[in-house]
Amino acid sequence: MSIQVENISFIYNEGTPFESEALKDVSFTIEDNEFVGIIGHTGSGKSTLIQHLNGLLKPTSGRITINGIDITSTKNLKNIRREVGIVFQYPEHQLFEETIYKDIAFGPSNLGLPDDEIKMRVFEAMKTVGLDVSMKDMSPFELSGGERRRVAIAGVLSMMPKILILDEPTAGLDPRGRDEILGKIKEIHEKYEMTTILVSHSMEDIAKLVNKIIVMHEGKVSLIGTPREVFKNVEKLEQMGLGVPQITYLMRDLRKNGIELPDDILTVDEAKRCILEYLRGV
Amino acid sequence: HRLDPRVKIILSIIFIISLFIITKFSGYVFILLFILGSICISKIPLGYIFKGLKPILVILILTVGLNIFFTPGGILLASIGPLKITSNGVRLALFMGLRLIFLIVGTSLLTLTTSPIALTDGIESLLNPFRRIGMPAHELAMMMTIALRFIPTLLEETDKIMKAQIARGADFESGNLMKRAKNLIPLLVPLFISAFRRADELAVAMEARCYRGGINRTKLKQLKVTTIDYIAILVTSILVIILIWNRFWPW
Amino acid sequence: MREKDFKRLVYIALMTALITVGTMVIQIPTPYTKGYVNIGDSFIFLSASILGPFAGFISGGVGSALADLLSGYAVWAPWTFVIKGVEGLIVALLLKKRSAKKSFVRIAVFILAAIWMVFGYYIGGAVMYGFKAALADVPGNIIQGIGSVIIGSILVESLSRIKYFKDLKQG
Amino acid sequence: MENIIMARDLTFSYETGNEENKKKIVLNSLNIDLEEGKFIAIIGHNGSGKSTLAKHFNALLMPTEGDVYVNGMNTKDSAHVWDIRQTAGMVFQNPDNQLVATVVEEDVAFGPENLGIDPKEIRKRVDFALNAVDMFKYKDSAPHMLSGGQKQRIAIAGVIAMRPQCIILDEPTAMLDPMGRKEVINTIQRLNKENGITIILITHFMEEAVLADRVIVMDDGNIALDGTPKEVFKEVKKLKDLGLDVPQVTELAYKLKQEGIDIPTEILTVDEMVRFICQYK
Repeated sequence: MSIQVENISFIYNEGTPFESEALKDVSFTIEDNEFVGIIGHTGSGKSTLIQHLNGLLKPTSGRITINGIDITSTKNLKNIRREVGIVFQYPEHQLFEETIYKDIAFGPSNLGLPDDEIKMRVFEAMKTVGLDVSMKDMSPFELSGGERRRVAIAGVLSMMPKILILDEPTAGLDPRGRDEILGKIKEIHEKYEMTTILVSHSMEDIAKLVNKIIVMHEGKVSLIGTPREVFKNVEKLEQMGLGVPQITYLMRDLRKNGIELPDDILTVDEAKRCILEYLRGV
Repeated sequence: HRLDPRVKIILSIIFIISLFIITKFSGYVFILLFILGSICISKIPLGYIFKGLKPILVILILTVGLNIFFTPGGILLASIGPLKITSNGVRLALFMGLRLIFLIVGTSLLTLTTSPIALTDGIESLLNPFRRIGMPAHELAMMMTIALRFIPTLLEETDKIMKAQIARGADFESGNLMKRAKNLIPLLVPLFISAFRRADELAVAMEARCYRGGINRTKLKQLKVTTIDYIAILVTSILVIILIWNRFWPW
Repeated sequence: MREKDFKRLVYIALMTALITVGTMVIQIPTPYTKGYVNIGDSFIFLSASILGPFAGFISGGVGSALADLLSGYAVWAPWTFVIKGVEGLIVALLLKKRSAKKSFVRIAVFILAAIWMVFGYYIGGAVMYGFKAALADVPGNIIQGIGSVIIGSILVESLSRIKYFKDLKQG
Repeated sequence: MENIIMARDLTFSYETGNEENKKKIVLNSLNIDLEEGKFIAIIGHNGSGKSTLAKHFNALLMPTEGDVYVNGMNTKDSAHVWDIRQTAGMVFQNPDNQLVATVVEEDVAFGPENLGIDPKEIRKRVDFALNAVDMFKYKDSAPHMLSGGQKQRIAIAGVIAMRPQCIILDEPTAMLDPMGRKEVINTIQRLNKENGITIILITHFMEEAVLADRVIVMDDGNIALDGTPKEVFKEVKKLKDLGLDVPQVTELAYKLKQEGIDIPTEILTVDEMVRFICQYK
């Protein structure tokens, strides 16, 4: 599913002394089946932006079209919300049911699906996030933090959205937990051909996963493009309080020292390859 | 503004009681002077004070209305069908109406000039003498402080959980009372769990910072009764004396 | 202070904050009338049934009075403190004595507490602006009471099934 | 150098109630000496026992077996609990759930108030602590108006105001954004260098651990590695097996070495790597 965001602005507390403009004339397009990363520091408007994509917030002006449907004018937001799933930050805090099964089933039962369809979806979602189906009757509150988060993600997946938005899904996890969740997200993106939007602070993760980056700064889109294009702007990103992957810094510093290396290296393996070439060539 | 919160609380209580002492209109003159004086000193814009009156507008009209129409006795002034307006009615209506207005203005003066934290400190210190008879003054104040600290946090949390559940198709806006009550569960349960989780973590953090109850505890900001406080007490005492005296006036 | 008392203090404080928040912002519009039912009373029922009489009284009284103060109904704050405090106390004391496990007992206790709430506010109103005018608030309070009993019962029911709270009640 | 914290045969376990596996051992007979004035990082995956260990240093938990000494005081000795907590202050993960008061400076004063210190002295300490974390101008703000990094600095100030010799930080940056993380790390580095306060930092972020004088790696209640960052991080394979990360340049050095390049595996920073490669220019 594709998303078109055209010139949206959003003002919090309009008409009060606390008025603040969270989004200013934001426009971009996300194509079907893209994997998009959104970066920007806290207060840059990322969270406000993603809440617009399933109608939780309505833009003060501008238009958002999802698969050709203008969601800023439609009244039937329920349909939009079944297509666009959002996994919020620390999603495990929204768990409320007595069993894992019931919690994951909450979304699909709100869609009014028949019981066996719900059952199928719950089991599939559990498998997708790497939870054993035999755990279905356990209380989510008995699980570890990382497992609880998977239950919460499964709770969104079970609605089978066509667009999946994740707001810092790895926040607070240890390195292994981070890698596992990101691995699952990649799998989901490929297996279900979901359009995926990942909000993250980790430039390394973004560089590894996505094929397009949107950089938000002070409520505006400041850069947009492939990771290779975006991470070339080291100075600009630093000015915004953001960084680039450590490997990108390394390549930049090497070039500054007069070593001829490509300027669009993002991962350790890429760097290894071209440094080897360089060293063997000397 | 700069009064000691303890003095403010006591004075407000005296003020409220004195409103109920009044039996004659002449008493309100003094109250009016007193309130106008306080407003001038507090430098609070009148607009704020009128805003405070808005929510009670309906009840104010009702009070006045009911008293006008349903008070027997006195001279009949006018009648609309079965409704009779008597002089006693008008008198009582005005009387009750004014009392209500003064009540609201007086109490909103207290809350507008005193932060909830200062109020908490004041309450703690006022309750302190009762500790010996088992009144947990310090604990109460500590509790109120923590509650005030976490109100904004929980407000934010409520908004977040609500949005997350709406994104999962929850519906907080339709159905009958029973259905709506049920629909609130996905919001209320996580909210509770979050509050208790926060309490657990906070308790550990407080322990790590050497919290051991009110025993042997000092305070960064000591409450002090100053000259202004004494003047305020004096003025209020005069008001009360006048009002008591006022009860014996012929008008 | 013993560690347990101290933990309890923090629990009560958070419950108080929750009651304030529930009273101020979590409201459901009531059908047919144009009023709102807030969640405050249901939270008081819950606080009282989980944490006991002292907590029920304090969190109910202070939490609701704070909501009054913060939303500009300062006149009502002292009344609210007593009324809602006693409301919590009623729930906690009655549930302590009888077999609180049966849901109809619990609902009966909640109803009783709600009746007290309506009555208390009527008396408060009567003192402040006369018995007749105070009647005007009664229907709204009755709806608030009914709503609170419904939400409160469902809430306590679903929470008691969650392991986390079972542990809390014992410990 | 003096040891500020010592653990001797420290074991911590609890009953699980589970039939087959009755006892869960969280810390397994640990012997640790932490020197005064150092910046020590403790890393390990979730459940490796690092938080439990930290809570022992502050007498929030008591060893099931063995002893923990803070500045020579045994944490089991209940007469010293308050001295211990004052000596080794603690900062927790969630910045929201450790601030008590509704005004920043009152929160910072909370610790000293509990110790029964004279109000004038508290005033001095609060001002000093707020300056130390560079938050003085926010002293009258409400905590909920601050960013995560700022809240965490207030929490640190709250500990500083108790005049500790040592601060234990349990994943203080886990919930922060990169900017907040930088603020907090800069603050603790400064406190360590300028005020000589011992820092014990528990973290999941390897780029933070790299900054320490010493890194301790925990795994299943045991110490898996212990040494300077250079010594620890060159064990790329072992760390990865333990579910941990290494800095990207360290990983690069490790991979280059595997390809037969003669490169020191102790590379931790971009600069070191640049210097190495420039040798071949």
